[in-house]
Amino acid sequence: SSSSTPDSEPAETDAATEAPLYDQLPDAIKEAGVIKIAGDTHPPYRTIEEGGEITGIDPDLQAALSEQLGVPFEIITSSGLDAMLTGMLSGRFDAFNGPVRTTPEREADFDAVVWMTTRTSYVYLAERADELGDPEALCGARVAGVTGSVTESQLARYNEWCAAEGLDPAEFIGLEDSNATFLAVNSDRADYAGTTQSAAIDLQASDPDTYEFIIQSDEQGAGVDQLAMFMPKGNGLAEPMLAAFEAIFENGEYERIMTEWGIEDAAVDAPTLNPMTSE
Amino acid sequence: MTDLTTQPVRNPSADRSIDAARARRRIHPWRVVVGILLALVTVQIAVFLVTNERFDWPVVGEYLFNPSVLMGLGMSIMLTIVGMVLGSLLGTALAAGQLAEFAPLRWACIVFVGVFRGVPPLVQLIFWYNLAYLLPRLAVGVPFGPELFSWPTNDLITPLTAAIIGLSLHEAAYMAEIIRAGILSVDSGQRDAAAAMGFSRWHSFTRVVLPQAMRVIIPPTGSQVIALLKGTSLVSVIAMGDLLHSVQVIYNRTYEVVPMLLVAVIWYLVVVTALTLVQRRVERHFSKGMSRAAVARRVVERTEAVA
Amino acid sequence: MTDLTTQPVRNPSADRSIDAARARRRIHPWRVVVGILLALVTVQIAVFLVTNERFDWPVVGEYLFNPSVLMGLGMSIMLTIVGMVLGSLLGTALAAGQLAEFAPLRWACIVFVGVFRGVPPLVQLIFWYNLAYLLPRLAVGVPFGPELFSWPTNDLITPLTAAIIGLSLHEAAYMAEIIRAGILSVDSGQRDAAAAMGFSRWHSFTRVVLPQAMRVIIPPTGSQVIALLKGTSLVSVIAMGDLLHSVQVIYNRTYEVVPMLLVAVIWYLVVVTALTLVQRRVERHFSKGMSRAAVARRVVERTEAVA
Amino acid sequence: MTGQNTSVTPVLQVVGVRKEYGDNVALDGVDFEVHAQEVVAVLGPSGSGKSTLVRCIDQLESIEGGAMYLDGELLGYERHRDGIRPLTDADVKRQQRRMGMVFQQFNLFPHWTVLRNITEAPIKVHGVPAGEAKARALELLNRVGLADKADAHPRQLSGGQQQRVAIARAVATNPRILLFDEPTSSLDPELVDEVLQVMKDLAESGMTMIVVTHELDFARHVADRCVFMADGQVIEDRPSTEFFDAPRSTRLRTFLTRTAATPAREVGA
Amino acid sequence: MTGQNTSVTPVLQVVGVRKEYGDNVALDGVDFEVHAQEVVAVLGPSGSGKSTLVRCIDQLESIEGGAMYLDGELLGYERHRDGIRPLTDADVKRQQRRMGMVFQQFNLFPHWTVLRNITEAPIKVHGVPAGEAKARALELLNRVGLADKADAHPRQLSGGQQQRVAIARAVATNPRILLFDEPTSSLDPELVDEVLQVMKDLAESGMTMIVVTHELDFARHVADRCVFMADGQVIEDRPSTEFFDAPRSTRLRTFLTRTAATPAREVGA
Ligand SMILES: Nc1ncnc2c1ncn2[C@@H]1O[C@H](COP(=O)(O)OP(=O)(O)OP(=O)(O)O)[C@@H](O)[C@H]1O
Ligand SMILES: Nc1ncnc2c1ncn2[C@@H]1O[C@H](COP(=O)(O)OP(=O)(O)OP(=O)(O)O)[C@@H](O)[C@H]1O
Ligand SMILES: [Mg+2]
Ligand SMILES: [Mg+2]
Repeated sequence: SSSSTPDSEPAETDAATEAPLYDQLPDAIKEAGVIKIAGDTHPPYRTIEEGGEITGIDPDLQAALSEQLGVPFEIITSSGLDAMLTGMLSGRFDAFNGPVRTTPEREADFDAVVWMTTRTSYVYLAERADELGDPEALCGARVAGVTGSVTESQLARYNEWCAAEGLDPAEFIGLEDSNATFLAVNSDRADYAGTTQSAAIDLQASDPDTYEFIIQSDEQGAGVDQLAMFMPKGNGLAEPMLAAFEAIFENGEYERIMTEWGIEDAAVDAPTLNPMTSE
Repeated sequence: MTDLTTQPVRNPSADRSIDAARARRRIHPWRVVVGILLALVTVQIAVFLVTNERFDWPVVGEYLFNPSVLMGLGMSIMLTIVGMVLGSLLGTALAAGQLAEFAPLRWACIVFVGVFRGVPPLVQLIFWYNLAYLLPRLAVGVPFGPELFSWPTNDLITPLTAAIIGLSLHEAAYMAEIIRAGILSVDSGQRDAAAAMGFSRWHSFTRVVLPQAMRVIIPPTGSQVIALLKGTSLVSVIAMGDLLHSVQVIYNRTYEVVPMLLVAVIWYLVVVTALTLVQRRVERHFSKGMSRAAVARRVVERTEAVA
Repeated sequence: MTDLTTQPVRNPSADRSIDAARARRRIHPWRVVVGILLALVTVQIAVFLVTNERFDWPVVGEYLFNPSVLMGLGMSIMLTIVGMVLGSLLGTALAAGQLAEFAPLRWACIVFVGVFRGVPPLVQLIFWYNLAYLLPRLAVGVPFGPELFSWPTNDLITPLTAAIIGLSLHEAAYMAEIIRAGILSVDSGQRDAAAAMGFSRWHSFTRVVLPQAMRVIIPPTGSQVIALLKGTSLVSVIAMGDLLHSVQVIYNRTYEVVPMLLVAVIWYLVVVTALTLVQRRVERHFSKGMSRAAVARRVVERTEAVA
Repeated sequence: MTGQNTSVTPVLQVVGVRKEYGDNVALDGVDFEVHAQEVVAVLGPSGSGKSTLVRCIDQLESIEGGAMYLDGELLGYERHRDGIRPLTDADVKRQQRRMGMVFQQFNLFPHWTVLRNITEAPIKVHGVPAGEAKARALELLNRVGLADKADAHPRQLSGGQQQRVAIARAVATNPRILLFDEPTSSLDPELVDEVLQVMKDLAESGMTMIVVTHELDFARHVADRCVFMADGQVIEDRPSTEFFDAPRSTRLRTFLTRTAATPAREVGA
Repeated sequence: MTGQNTSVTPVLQVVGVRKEYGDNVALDGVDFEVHAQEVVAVLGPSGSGKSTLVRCIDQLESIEGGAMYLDGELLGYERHRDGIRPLTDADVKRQQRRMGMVFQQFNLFPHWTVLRNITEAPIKVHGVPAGEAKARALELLNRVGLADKADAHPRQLSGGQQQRVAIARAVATNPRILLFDEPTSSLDPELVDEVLQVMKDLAESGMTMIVVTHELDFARHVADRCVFMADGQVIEDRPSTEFFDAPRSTRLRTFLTRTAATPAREVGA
C-alpha cells in the first residue's frame, strides 16, 4: 500500500520462500517480515515469564501458523482493549487474538477468523465445594467477570437456562481483569469467578487445593459464542490467515495444541471468516 | 533659538505634529507571524476535527446523551463531590494535626499523609474493595481483648463505600498538604491576637486562620478537583461505572473507540470549564478585605502589560 | 504586710515556693487517651501487617528486587523525570503566554491549558499512540499547500514518544497554572525595576521573576511530581511497562496479587519519601534572601506551638 | 471583689519569671508589680526581653520559671497536691479573657469589618448580647475618633486608624489590665500622636496598663512608673520622674542619652 | 556629542503628554523640560499624576498623546513615512538604559546580594567587564556609606540602606538622567535624612535629576526648579525660590500652606 523501499528485504528470506502461504501475504507484511499481534497478559493464552518471553496457547498457535506463512509473529503487550483496537486501526498492530467473541458490529471494522468456541468456567473456593459444586448452585449466586468479556454474554445465556429451570438468575459483577475476579472470590465479594475454561485450568494448576470450577455446558448456552482473531479490514491479512488456520487444522497441529492445553471441547471443526456477516 | 548654533536644530518642541495620539500602529513582524500561524493551526485543527471521518461525529452525537453515559457522568461528579468534601474535611484535620503541639498526634498525621500520598489510588481501591480477603470481619472491641460487635466486612464495604473511602483518603492526603501551606501563609500575629482575646482554639482556627488561608488554598484545590474528576475512572476496577467506564463499556461492545472517547472528552471539558468558572468566583469571594480592590487590579493589569 | 487588712493575705510574693520551674507536668486526659489509642492502632496495624498470612511477606521479599520490578521502577522514574522536565518547560512558556500582552497568543495558551487540563491522560495516551489512525503521515509543509517532508506517523511515534508526549502535555497544563500563580505572586515592582534597568524581557523573566516565584511554585510542584509518578501506570495501555505494570505482569502469572501490590507500594513509598526530602531542601534553597532566616524560624516555631 | 483591696493586692505581680528559647535566656528572673489604675512603661534596648515579658504575661508564651499573679490568682498554673501544675487550656483562655493586648503590628482580622473585629470577642467569648456589644463598640469607636469607619475593612484604614481600632478591640472586653507592645513603632510618624492621645485618655480614665514603648515623652508624662530592662532583667523600676531625672544605673543613663539623641523611634529593623 | 549643545537641547523634553487609564485621565497635556545638570522637583497632591509622569518618561507606561525627547531623540516612537510609529522592544530597552529610576518601594531584587543588584545591569546589559563593574559598584557603595554591606541581601538592610543601594544601582549605569518617585516616603523618619543627603551629593556632582517628592525642604534647597502638578496638568513650573516665596496660583498656595502645617511626609495611605 505505501511506497516500497527497494533495498529493504524480508527478514527471513530463506524460510519465507519455502513457506507455502508466503506469497499470499500482503506486501506490507512481507516488507516488515513480521506479523505484529497486540495482546494483554492473559494466562494461559499469553503469560509473560520471568525472563520476559511469552508462553501460552497464543505463542504455540502462532508458531504453527508462522510455519505456514513464513514470517514470525511478534506479540506486543498492551493492557487496554481501547488501545489495542485503535492500535490496529492505526497500523501499529496487524492483528489481535484475544480471543474475543465476534459480533456483527465488530465485523464492521474488523475481519474475524473464528478458531474456537468458548467454554466458560466458573471458579469457586474448594472449601465451599459442597455448597457451590453443582450447576444449579450458580443460579442466584454472585458471579464476578471481566466487564465486556465473553463471560458476560455467556452468563446471560446461563441465566436463560436458570430461568428455564425456574431458578433465580445469577448476579454479574463486572471487574477490570481476571485477577480482580479471583480476588473478589477470595474476599467473598463473589461466589464464582467466571473465566475461560483454559484460564480456570491454569489457575487450578497454580494452586490445586484452593480452587475448583464448574464448566458451562452446551445445554447452558456454551459453544454458541465464537471466538476469533481480529484483523483490521483492508490490511489484506485475513485471507492468508484463514488459509494458514485451515492448513494447521489439516496437519493436526491445531488439535495437538487444543489437547495439550486441555480445551479440546472448545475446538471447532473448521476455521471461518466473518461468520456473523458473511451469511 | 534656531540661530544659536550651527548644528541642525534638534529641539523639536515646535514640531507639534509629532504626537503619540496620531502614531500609526507598528506592525510587529513576529506578532504577525505568530498570529497567522495560530490562525492556521486553529483552522487546521478545526478542519481536521470536522472532516476526518474517523472521528465519526454522527456516532458521537448519537451517544452524547446516552442514558448510560449520563449516568456515568453523574457517578463521576457524585464521587468527585463526595471525595472532595470528605477529603477536605479529613485533610483539614490532618493539616491541623501535622502542626499540632502533641508529638504523637503530629507524627501520626505526618505518617498518614505520607503513606496515602504515596500509595496509588488504584492499589487503595483494590485494597479496600477486597479488605474482606485480609480481614473477613470488622470488629469493634477492646484491642487485644474481647470483641464487642463485629460485622462481615463485605456487608460494610460495598463497592461504593470502597470507592468513597479510597478516593477520600487519597484526596485527604493531598488536601492536607495544600491546607497546611495555606495555614502557614497566615501571619502568626493573627493567631496571637485570637489567643490574646481568649478565642478557643477551634474558634481561632475556623474563624480566623482558615478564612484567611483560603486565598492560598483555593487555586491548588481547583486543580485537585479536576484531577479527582478524572481519577474517578479508577473505580471501574472495583465494579463501579464512572464516565470513562461507561463509554468503555459501549466501545467494548461496538468497538467504536475513537468517537466514544470523544464523548467522554467532551463531557470532561464541559465539567472542567464549569469548575474553572466557579473557582474564579470563589477566589474573588475569599480575597474580600485581603487587599484594596484597586491595588489588586493594578497588579494584574501591570502584570499583563509587562509579561 | 500581713497586718494591713483583715482579708486573707492574697499577695503571694513571699511564697517563693511557687515556681514554674518546679511545676509538675499536667496529665491531659485527652492526650493520654489519644496517645494510647494511637499506640494501640499502631501496634494493631503492625501486628496485622506482620501476622496476616495473606500478605505473604516471603513473596514480597522474593520479588522486591526482582529485575523486572526494578526495570519497571526505573521506567516510572525516567518517565516522571522526562515528563516533569518537559512539562515544566512547556508549562513555563504557557504560563508566560497566558499573561502575554498579545491577545491571540494569550487566548491560544488559555485554551491549550484548559483542554489539556480537562482531557484525561489515558485518553491522551491512546490518542498520541494511535495518531496514525487519524493522521497516517505527519507532514511539514505549507498549510493548505504542498508538503515539504512527510513521515509515516508510526515511525515517529513509538510507545515511548507517545508516553512522553502525552504525559508532558498533561503535566504542562497543570504546571502552567502552578507557575502562573507563582508569577502573579511576585510584586510588580520587581518587573518595573527590571524594565527600568533595561533588562530584556527574557532576562527579567528568567533572572528576576522566576527565581522569586519559585517559593510559591515548589510546594505544589512536589505534589505534582508524586501524582505523575503514580500516573505513569497509565502507560501500560500503550505497551509500556512501568512499576505497577511490572508487578501486574508477575501476578498475572503467579496469581499472588496482594504481595505483588505490596512490592509496588513499598517502592512508591520509598520514592515519595525521597522526593519529599528533596523538596524540603529545594524549598530552603529558594527561600534564601526572601526573609531573614530568624524571622522564618520564629513563624514556624510559633505556629507549631499554637496550632 | 478586687475593689476593696486594690491598695493591697496588685493587679499583676511578676515573681522571678524566667523564659528561655533554647540556649537563649530571654527573661532571667523578672520581678515587678502593677497596681490598679497604674500605668507602667517598660523601656529597654532591642532584644532586652520587653516583648517576651508581655507575651508571657498574656500567656502567649509559656514560662520556664517563676510565677505571675493576676489579682492574686496564679496565672497559667494551679495548685496540685504539694506543688503546682499547668492549667487546662480552657482555664488559660479564661485568664486571657481578663487581659487585653495591643500588638505592634495591630493584628486586626483583615477579613472582618472594623465592627466585627471589636464585637466578636464580647459576643462569642463573653456572651454579651449582640445589640449591646454593638452599641458599646460604636461608643468605643467614637471615643477613638473612628465612628464612621465601623463598616470599613482594616486594610482600608491607615496604620494609626488600625491601631486605634486594635485598642478599641482590646478595651471592648473590659479587661483588668491592658498590655501594649510598642503600639506606635510601626506607624508613620504623623500617625503616632493620635494613638498616643488615645492611650493617654485611657490612662486618665483609670485603666491599668503596661506599655512597652520607645516614646520617652509618653513614658515620662503619662506613666506612673517606668521599668528599665536589659538582658532579660529589670535593671530599674522607679516612678517616672525619678527614672528620667535621676537614673541610678549607668546602663539606663547611656540608654536615655542615646535614645534622646536619635529620634524617639527605632529603626524598623 | 551632547556636550556641545547642552545649553540648547534639553536633556529631557516633555511635550503635551497625555495618559489615560480607561476613562481616568492621569496626565492631561504635560509640558516641561529638564536641562543638563538641572535638578527638578515635582510636587503635587496625591493622585495628581506625578508617579504616572515619571513612569511614562521611563517608558514603564505607554502614552496616549504628545511626545517626549531624551537628548532630542524621540522616546518610544520613531519617524515612519509621514508620521511616527512605536519603537521595537529592543529600541525601547536601549532608551531605558540611558535613564535611571529610583522607586518609592526601592524594588531591590531580594534574591541577589547588594553587589549583584548593582552590577547586574552594567555587566549583563551594558557589557562592562565584571571586574570593572564590581570596582565601580564598591566605589558607589562607599559613596552612599554602605561599603560593608556589599554581600548582604536587601532584606537584611534597613529601609534607608535599601534606598541608598537602589540609588547606587540606578547610578551604576551612568544614566543621562535620574528619575526619583518619592524616594523617601516609605522610610522611617530617622532614615530619610541619610537618603536625602545622598541625593543632594548626587545633585552637587552634576547629575540631572527629576525628583517627585513631598520633602519641601529638599525641593527648596536642592532643586533648581519646582514643578507643581494637579489633576494631571502642570500648574506652575518655576525656579525653586520663586516657587516657594511667590507662588502664583491659589492651588499651589493652599498646597504649600497645608503641606507645611502637617509634617512634610504623607500618610502611608
Ligand atoms: N520565638 C523566639 N524564638 C527564639 N528566640 C526568641 C523568640 N522571641 C524572642 N527571642 C529572643 O529573646 C530575646 C528577647 O526578645 P524580645 O523580642 O523580647 O526583645 P524586645 O525587648 O522586645 O526587643 P525589640 O525592642 O527589638 O522588640 C532576644 O534575644 C530574641 O532573639
Ligand atoms: N495602573 C493604573 N490603573 C488605573 N488608574 C491608575 C493607575 N495608575 C495611576 N492611576 C490613576 O492615575 C491618577 C494619577 O495617579 P498617580 O499615581 O500618578 O498619582 P501621584 O501624583 O503619584 O499620587 P501619589 O502622591 O499618591 O503617589 C490617579 O487618579 C490614579 O488613580
Ligand atoms: Mg519587641
Ligand atoms: Mg505616586
